[in-house]
Amino acid sequence: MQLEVDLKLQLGDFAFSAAFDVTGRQIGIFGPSGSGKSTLVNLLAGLLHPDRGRIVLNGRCLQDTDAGIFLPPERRRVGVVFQHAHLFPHLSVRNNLLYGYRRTRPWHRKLPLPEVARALDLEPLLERGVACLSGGERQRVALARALLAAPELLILDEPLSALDHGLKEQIIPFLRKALRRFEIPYLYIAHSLNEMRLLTNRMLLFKKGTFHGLADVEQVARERMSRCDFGYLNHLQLGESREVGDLQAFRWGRTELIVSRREGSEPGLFELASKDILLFKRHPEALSARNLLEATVAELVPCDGMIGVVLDCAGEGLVATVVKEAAAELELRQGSRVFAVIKAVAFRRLL
Amino acid sequence: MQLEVDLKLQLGDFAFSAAFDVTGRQIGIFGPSGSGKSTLVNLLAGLLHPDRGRIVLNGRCLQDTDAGIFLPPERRRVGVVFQHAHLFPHLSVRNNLLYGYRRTRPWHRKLPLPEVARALDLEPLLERGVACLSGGERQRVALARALLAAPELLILDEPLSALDHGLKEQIIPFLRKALRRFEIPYLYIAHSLNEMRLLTNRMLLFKKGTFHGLADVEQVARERMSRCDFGYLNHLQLGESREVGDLQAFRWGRTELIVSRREGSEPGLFELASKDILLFKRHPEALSARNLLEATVAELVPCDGMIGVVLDCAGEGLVATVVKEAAAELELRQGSRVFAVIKAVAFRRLL
Amino acid sequence: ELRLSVNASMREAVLESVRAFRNLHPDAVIVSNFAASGALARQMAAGAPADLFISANPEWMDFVVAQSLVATDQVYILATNRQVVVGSATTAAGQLTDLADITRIAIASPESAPAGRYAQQALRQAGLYDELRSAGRLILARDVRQALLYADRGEVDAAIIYATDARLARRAVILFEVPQELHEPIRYPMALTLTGQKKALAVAFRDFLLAEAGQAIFAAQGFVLTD
Amino acid sequence: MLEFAPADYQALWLSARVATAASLLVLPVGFALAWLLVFSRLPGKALLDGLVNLPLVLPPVVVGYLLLLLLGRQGWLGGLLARFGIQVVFTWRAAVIASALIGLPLMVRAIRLGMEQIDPHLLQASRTLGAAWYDTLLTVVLPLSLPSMIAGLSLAFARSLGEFGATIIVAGNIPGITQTIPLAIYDYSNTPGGEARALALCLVSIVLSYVVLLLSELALRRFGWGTSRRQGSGSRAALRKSPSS
Amino acid sequence: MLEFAPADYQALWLSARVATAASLLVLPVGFALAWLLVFSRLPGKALLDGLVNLPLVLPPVVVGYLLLLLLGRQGWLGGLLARFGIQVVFTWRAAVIASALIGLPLMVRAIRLGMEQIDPHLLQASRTLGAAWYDTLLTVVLPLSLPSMIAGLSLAFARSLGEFGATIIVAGNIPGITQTIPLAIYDYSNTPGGEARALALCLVSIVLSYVVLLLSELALRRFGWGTSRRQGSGSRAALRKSPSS
Ligand SMILES: Nc1ncnc2c1ncn2[C@@H]1O[C@H](COP(=O)(O)OP(=O)(O)OP(=O)(O)O)[C@@H](O)[C@H]1O
Ligand SMILES: Nc1ncnc2c1ncn2[C@@H]1O[C@H](COP(=O)(O)OP(=O)(O)OP(=O)(O)O)[C@@H](O)[C@H]1O
Ligand SMILES: [Mg+2]
Ligand SMILES: [Mg+2]
Repeated sequence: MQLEVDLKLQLGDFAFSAAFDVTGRQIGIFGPSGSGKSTLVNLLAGLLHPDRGRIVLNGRCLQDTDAGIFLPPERRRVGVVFQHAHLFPHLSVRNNLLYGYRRTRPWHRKLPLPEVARALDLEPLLERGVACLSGGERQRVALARALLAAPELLILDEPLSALDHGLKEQIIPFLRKALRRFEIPYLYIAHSLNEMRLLTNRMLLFKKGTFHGLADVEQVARERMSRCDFGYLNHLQLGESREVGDLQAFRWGRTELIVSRREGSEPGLFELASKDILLFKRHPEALSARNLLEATVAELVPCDGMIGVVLDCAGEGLVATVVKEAAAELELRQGSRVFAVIKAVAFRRLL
Repeated sequence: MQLEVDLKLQLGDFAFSAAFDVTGRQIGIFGPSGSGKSTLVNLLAGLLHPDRGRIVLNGRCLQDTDAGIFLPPERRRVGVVFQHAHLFPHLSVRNNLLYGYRRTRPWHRKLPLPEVARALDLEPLLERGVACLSGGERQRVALARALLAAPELLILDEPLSALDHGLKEQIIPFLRKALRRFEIPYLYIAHSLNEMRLLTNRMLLFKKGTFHGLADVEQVARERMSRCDFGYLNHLQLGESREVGDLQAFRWGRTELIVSRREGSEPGLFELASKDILLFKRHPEALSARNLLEATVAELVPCDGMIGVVLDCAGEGLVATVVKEAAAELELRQGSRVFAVIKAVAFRRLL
Repeated sequence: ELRLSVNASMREAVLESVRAFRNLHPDAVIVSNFAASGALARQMAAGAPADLFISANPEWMDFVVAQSLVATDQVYILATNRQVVVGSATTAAGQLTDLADITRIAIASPESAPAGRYAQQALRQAGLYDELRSAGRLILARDVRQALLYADRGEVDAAIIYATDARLARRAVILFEVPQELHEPIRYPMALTLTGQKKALAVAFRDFLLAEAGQAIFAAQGFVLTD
Repeated sequence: MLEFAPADYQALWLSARVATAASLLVLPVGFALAWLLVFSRLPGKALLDGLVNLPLVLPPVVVGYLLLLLLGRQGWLGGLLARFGIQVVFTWRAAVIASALIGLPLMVRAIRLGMEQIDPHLLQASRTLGAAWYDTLLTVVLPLSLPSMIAGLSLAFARSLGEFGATIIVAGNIPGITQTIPLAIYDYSNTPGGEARALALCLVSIVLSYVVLLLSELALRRFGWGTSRRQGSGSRAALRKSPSS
Repeated sequence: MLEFAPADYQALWLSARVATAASLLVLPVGFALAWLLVFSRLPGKALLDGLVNLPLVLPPVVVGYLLLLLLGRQGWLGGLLARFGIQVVFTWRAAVIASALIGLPLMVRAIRLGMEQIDPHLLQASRTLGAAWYDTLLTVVLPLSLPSMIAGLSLAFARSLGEFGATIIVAGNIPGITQTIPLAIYDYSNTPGGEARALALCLVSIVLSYVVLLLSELALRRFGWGTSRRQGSGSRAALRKSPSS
């Protein structure tokens, strides 16, 4: 997706202005509440008219106020998944799903209904009305409905923030899998940096209605690590695994990590809180934790009374957080050798 | 509060039946979705008529179908905080708050508006309309409105489940403080056992419309520990604290716990995940964790591939979870001595 | 097909005449339209089909003549009528001036109904109108039937109505007749329209109404025969 | 072009007064009936619904006739009132009552549509906060029905302005006393050459109704929590061909 | 007691036919106007609103005269139709048109109240899924307006049954051809001893309207997503004195 935007809009007191040019398949939009994210969505989708500006998507001009071009929403091929699913109450799940599909030119259609329904686990719901769906089911239907319309660009405007924690965990893997699988470029809006990290690499930053540049998601996450309750959340891509007694040993770069059997055995993305990593100066004996890694301190990042320790474990990066006293006591400095201890239960599978 | 209930009601296919007699100030109602919790609430509040039965609150008969007694909702003095605040959209925050207060006999009123508004941090909102309140604010207004009516019994029907994680954390302390402070006995409904543990000691269990007995909340929580992602969550009541360098040392029974400065310095209730406790057979040296406690294994509770280790640390109880391999390697059995290691950042203040 | 536009007050008499006429012309298709004279005239002016127009109000006949819907020489007087005063049997009134002592008197609205105009003329001649009107004792009804309704229900003590309508009274009785010299003669003009003139059936029906058989029907309904 | 006789001014003034009084009179009645129809579990609810609709179904003349039977000197209510020296028939009060009755079904329907939108949870909340049912009715249902009451008022007012059939029977057509605009128009239209003045009165009536329509739209906007609670009217744009042009 | 002349049966049958045709005719027109009033940003919206209300504000007789001017052979529409050999005035078609026009403001108001409740986000969702504005109108707005359309239908039908003033002018009062129940009642009230038969016709009219009212309630319940999406009607109980008794 190649998106070129230069827009200006005054809404009452609120002045929106954004000019950027971005290429990529998975872009985030990040900013505090009221910063104009949804305004941008409405502008891109053609639901709102800018005072001045132009939008070019993959070389196709969607809007150009100077040239008097305005493509109405239905001809933009920009799909939107709204925060509240906004399903059609008078249609069954199947007809909700087919609403966009039927209105898409046959040669644009990418996916048949059965495949999307299977991927999003909607098969048993197809003939139901939408009134009796749970929150998570509604959101999945909304997503499937947008996917089936095979948009050139899919915008997801906080699709998960209405859901509780449990449902979120249930849907994110679906979302990630579905978006990758169906190869539809997307813009993802979320308030949660973790959600963002799982679904995008770079994000457009907004503040008070103004575009503030493009940023790397990991970068921003690390900068904010101290604000999060769990410190920083490491994302580890683990490979093949083998059984080790009741546990599972996953390949991680050149070494192995022991993970509780509960997290399954397939390769995947795992989460590890920085504060779940214990550092020892010397090799500890007989302990309850299952992972003991030798590591080099690559960098020390002080933040808010704590210290983030960026470790290099046989080539793989890992961030631990320790309190200042501990850092002093362990005589941590760049290049020093430490032992990192991680319990098998500290890992959580994300995908 | 002394509540005597014997009710039967048929709603379509759904048969509700409950007979219990409970005394206490903080009782929970627990059961899966559709088990009849809200039905009980409606019956107690007089919003629903039972087919047969009686309700006696503190010796006052609210309903007795045999004797033909039915006290209408407004004369029961049973307050309800609903899941969705249900604020009156045509009234300001202040008038919402005063709605019940004005309808309460002067000698029943317990609290003046300013005090409740201060306790729930509503002072800046008083003159606003309710349309522009955030979710958390709405819920606090609903709670204050119910409190000001000084009910003899307050029922809270999942008051927090519509809120996201962050808001929940913001409101629970308010809720707990307010309910304790104003000494209003309550029935609390929640799906989350952790919410329940924070607010009640015992709970009425419901399943498929039938009352299944009274249970101890901690008991149930321990039985379910393996189902929770974090294992069991220890709740620690910590006392006075003193500064230790950049950290804070809290009194915990006969010993002290070092906690990150971020969690504040007042005494309070703290949460500690069982998997955040590392066990060592021998005293480890130079480590990043700040707490090293000597403990005796009081009990081993195997559950779902893991082992819950109930520790006795100088008289205080603590539950750690370890994988089976670790338990074997550490030669854990009842009575064995171990060292428990806890990072200062592992504690989270609840209240 | 013969289309009649007939003032509603002549409904019974015209229906009766149509029945009698059908005995002579069994194949005749006759469609009658009953409404207020003004409505009928305006309908004709707007192009609604009508072959024979019977009006209770000469003014509306003049109107259709002025609109060139009817030729002047086609206008005949079909019938005439008289005015009577009705009221409850207990009302003590034997002549118009006695109405001065009566609380409420109903007449049709002089603006919208010819009967009202005749009653107004009679009351004026008797020197009562302005007094009754300014005292608010004069109740103006939509038409004669409504004035009769008021008298019948006892809402007014007396009403000035047509003699033909007085026959419909149930409780009210005729107290006296209004002297005819106090108002214009009450006439029901009838005319064939330009289209009706060309229809033999219409001409036949018109002649039937003016002939003895037709006139007898009108007389039976209380319409005074024209000479 | 617009020439008015003194009687026309009286008719205009009377019409405005009658329509105002009728719609204000029918408001509380309509509210009560709407409440019964929406919230109560009367056994004869369907019957009541039918009864309320009667003035709409029956020709206005019949409604007027029935009113005359009821309110006339011989009617039981009229007889009762006469004992207190109150005369209704042939006064402007009769015109008000006729207009009110004719407007009633419209008022009830509008308020019902509004009441059915009220979240029943708000009523439950109010009950548990100590409000008896009549208290809830006054302090929750009533204010939340305001927008639909305003809509009902403007409907009833407009219908009043055009009411002819029932009014002329119970009130008579007495210039200066009971002759409202439609009655005056009737008089003019039954006089050859009266068209111009009838038309002038029609225009006046239209202007009057239009003013009330605008006022009610203004009031609706002021009390329109219904719309302000939502995303606002801006998003209505979704049904336009292009959002802002 | 109820005795009917053949002409009465004709009047009954004609009334039913006219009311049905009129309300079905006015349904699409009312829908279109309601749509314009709710969703469009026409410059003359307030004017249109006033225009739609006209048949309510003006006395039916005036509406009848205006229709007569329009549809008569001298009127521009009537002249046009006459060229195609279609005559409207004095036929039952004229009665349908008169009834429809009189019922129009009620239909528009009912549909508007329903349309204003539609969540605008649904319309946006539909647009982004590739539906043009007319597509959205047909596949989202239309089905979601069904309940209010049914309410409007029953209002217009009831109003039609009672329509007298406009009908007698444009359609005439021709027994068996344009004489609907209200016109027959008018005739009977001008006939000696006609009251009983007028009353009988009133009753028939009431029964007819009542059947339609019940049918519309049934249909409303079937299409009533509005209520089923909420807690259900059970919670209405909160406004009753005691919930189930
Ligand atoms: N029609 C309008 N008139 C005036 N201000 C408006 C209008 N529409 C939106 N705004 C303002 O524009 C700002 C941006 O709104 P927007 O919905 O784009 O924020 P957002 O970044 O999506 O926030 P959130 O994360 O809470 O969804 C808000 O402050 C809002 O009040
Ligand atoms: N009027 C009714 N007719 C038939 N069934 C009903 C009716 N009202 C409620 N029920 C059923 O009663 C059951 C219990 O509902 P209730 O609201 O008490 O559950 P709950 O325990 O509060 O569930 P949740 O935790 O989801 O709120 C549900 O299965 C519901 O479908
Ligand atoms: Mg937003
Ligand atoms: Mg519940």
